[in-house]
Amino acid sequence: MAETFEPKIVAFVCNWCTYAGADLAGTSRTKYATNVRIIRFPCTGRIDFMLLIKAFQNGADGIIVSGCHPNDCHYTSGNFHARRRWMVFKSLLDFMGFPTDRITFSWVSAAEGKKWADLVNETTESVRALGPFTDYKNLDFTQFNQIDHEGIAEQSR
Amino acid sequence: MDTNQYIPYQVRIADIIDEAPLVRTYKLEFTDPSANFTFKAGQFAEYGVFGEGESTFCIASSPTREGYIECTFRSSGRVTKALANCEINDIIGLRGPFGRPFPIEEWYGKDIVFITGGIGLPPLRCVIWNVLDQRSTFGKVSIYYGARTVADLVYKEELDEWKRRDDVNLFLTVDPGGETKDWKDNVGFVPTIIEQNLPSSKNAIAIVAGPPILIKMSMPILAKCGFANDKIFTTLENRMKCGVGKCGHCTVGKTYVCKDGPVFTYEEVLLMPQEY
Amino acid sequence: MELKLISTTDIAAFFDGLLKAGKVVVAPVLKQSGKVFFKPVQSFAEVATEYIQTTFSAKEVVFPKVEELFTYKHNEEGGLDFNDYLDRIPETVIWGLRPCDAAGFDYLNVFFLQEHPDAYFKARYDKTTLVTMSCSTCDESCFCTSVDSHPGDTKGSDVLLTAMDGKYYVEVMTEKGSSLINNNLELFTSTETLSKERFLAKPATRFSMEEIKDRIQNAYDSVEWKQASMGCYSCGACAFACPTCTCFDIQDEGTQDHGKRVRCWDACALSQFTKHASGHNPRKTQTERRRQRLMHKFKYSVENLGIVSCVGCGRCIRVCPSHLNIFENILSVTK
Amino acid sequence: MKELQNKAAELLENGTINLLIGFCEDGSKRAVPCFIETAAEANTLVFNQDCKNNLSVYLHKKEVKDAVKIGLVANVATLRSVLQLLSENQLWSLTLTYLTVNGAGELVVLSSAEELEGYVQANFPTCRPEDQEMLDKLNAMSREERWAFWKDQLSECVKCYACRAVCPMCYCTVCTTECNQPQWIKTSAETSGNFEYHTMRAMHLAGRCINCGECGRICPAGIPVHLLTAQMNQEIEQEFGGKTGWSLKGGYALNSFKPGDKENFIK
Repeated sequence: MAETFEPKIVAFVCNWCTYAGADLAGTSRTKYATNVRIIRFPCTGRIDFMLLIKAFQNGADGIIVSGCHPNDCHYTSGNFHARRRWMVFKSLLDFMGFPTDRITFSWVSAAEGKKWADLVNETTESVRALGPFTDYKNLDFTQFNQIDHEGIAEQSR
Repeated sequence: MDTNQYIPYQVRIADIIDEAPLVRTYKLEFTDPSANFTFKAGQFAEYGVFGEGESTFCIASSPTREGYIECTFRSSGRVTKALANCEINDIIGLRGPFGRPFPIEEWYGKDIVFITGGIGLPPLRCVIWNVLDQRSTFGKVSIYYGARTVADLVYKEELDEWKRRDDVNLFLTVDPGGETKDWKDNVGFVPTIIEQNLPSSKNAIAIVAGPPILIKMSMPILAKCGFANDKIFTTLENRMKCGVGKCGHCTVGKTYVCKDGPVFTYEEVLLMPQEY
Repeated sequence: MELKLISTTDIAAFFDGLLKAGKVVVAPVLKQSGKVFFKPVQSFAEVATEYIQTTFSAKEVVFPKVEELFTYKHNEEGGLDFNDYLDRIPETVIWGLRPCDAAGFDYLNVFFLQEHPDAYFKARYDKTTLVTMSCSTCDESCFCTSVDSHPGDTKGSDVLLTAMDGKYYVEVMTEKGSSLINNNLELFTSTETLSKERFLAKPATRFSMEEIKDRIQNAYDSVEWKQASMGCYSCGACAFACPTCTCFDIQDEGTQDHGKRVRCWDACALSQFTKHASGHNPRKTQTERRRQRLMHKFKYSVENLGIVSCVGCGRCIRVCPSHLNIFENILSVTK
Repeated sequence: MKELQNKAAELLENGTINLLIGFCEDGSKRAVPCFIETAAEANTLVFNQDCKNNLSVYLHKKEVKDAVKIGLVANVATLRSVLQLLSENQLWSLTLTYLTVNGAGELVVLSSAEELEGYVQANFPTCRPEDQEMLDKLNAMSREERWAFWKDQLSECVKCYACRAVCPMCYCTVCTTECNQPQWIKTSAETSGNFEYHTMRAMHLAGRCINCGECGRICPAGIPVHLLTAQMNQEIEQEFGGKTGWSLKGGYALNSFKPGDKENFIK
């Protein structure tokens, strides 16, 4: 496997600010890393923490969560609620030993195309440095299924 | 013979018919022509959408029509919704046939009365066609079938065909309020329609399938007609996972619906705890 | 049946012999939480010695909590390739299970192999040898003597070891057991029949199957079920700890393109167990669900297979969050 | 004990309550939850150190709710969970009477939500020392050590959902674990699925858990799952203030916000 590792980054972004910010980055022809897959939400307040776990489970190496700056929420308070929730969620993951440095939280407004591009580039680089995320995949080794799991996993790719 | 009953056959969706809102019929063909799949009327199978799981329904086509099987389902849960999203030529998994079929051979020469409602017709359709394809071996055939609304009737073309045939008595009905302007058949609940057109119980067999309320309301009427409990057949539906009497989901008391049923006489049903 | 003796000092050598022969040895291991679990072990030193009963039963070896039935993958012809691993199951020895657990295997064997034999169970069971250890201690949850068993019962075991001052009395019950002994024959000496009685625990007899057998027939309609199930929180702990509970769920994990189909334990006490997609639930109250579980153990399995599927290990009593007591329940509903 | 039995009998006799949820001893002398409907049965009641179950969870059970006027024999943790449930607008359809024994061994009868609030605030429990010790130990570990710790622990989970079943705060009629469109939580008890489940559980209880510790105590596999929610509680208390199960108007920390909340983790 001589290929270099290209991290898969999933970005959960709010429709009103960050998505528009990413749009701006696009229309301004700002170049940024292509590793990111953007998923648009109505509001950061709508992003369920289970989505993040599911993203990691399905092979994401890093995650960006981004929305409007405080006081700029289209729905007034969605990002304030989200902020509390992310703080708690981050410390829970940390307490469980999950590598929280793979999750980046950020506020990016519709005018901050440049910030978005930088955010993606920085995150991609930091996740690249961390390497592929394998902790989660390594969880599933059922003790009595003592069989060639790796082999099966390979075949089913 | 492959003894691993958990490995499914692969079947290709050859045709899709929209029967009613959310109800579809799939015609399925085996991708492996050597698959030696034989079944009897009343048996069921596990239909699987890979990545979503398996769901249980009766085989709706008659064993007398070989080379394909058909299934009719209402999209309601995770698997059936995924199944409803399939397209022609998609491959799905099929395990079966499972369960005890209707004892059709024992009915030769007898009158057959079918009573069913809504999505209860598909499990009986295989019996109906089985009987009609061997028409001369049976006595009179009557079918009582109703649905909530005209749109909810399934197999509309076949209903028309049965109606045209003079060797079948078809009593079609829709629930009050469910009729349309050009609806010419009965309006009223199925039990009411049976009462108005009482079948003869002499040398006859009754087969009831449908929602629990239909079964509950039809039984006293059939009893009034003189049907003995062992001459009334029904097919139970329970949540199932394995289909072979192992997983335990379908148990009613000591009975595993999947291997001891799904076809039971009413006499057997009465012996079970009322947990179905 | 062969009878042998082995000295306590040689038992580790016997154990090492099994490992050296390349077998996976699953034995009770004491974990930090103070609970004992069956785990594959690498040396005799890991094996727990002081335990009355393991938390979960040894059924996990032949009926794992999560079992991959097969993996599937789309191939280029548009169909799917299936891959199971029935031929890759290793030779396994379960070491130090209790006679009640072994009796549970007796039931599992009959249940899984009747009518539609279960290929996965069979593949695992055929490669599994049970080296059972008689009980010298018991607690108030144990009631094996009530269900026609006892702490030195050989039912289901391939080899039964009973500790007797400085030595083990070895009862070799089956071919599988013999082959284990024959591989290490120099460690064993032959013996006459010895009486184990003195070295066995004496669990209290709570009832006798003789008296329950008839009275359970009408137990379904007992008014006591409500009281017997009021405390039930509707979790699945009892079923998951039980050596004879066999209910499972089949689930797909993966995408339409590739993934695996697994079966995993399920429990009749969970409210979703019988729930239809339509929302209809045949057993919607806990009373009905608890009744199903107990009636299955003591009545239905007798009618279907001729075996009482409760082995009296007492695990369900130990793990129950509200301390529901199966033998007290059975006594109250058969009053 | 006699006092408790007499009081319970009196309340059942005069119709203040129709049903009493308390503890009695089973054949093996263990304290088990019991449901008493007549004064005559009240003499089986016990209340001692072994009475650990949080009986407030039964208040969600339909058969219990039907009784409407209910007495609850409770320790402080249980009272605290009732208080939190009331603050989440649960249980108001019931008329509840609480029987408890205070630190001095005296019987205390509380018959209104306000009395309950007062009693709980005056006897507010602190984190159990053994839990605090474990939390400190875990927090002192490196991330990798914690991951290894939880991986080892969660591999034992069989998903019996006993932790959910005994939790008075888990009163949803349909749990996320039961949603299968999409399948949020794997049904099978593989470690990754267990990780999802316990993360989900801890998040849904963050700021609501009243630290009764039941989930960890009864876990058949001996997993200290209560540490997850206990840790969450401490973090939330520290960051946002307020205690769970402290007052009738306590609310829920993740349901509210302050503009000045911490955000140093956000770029």
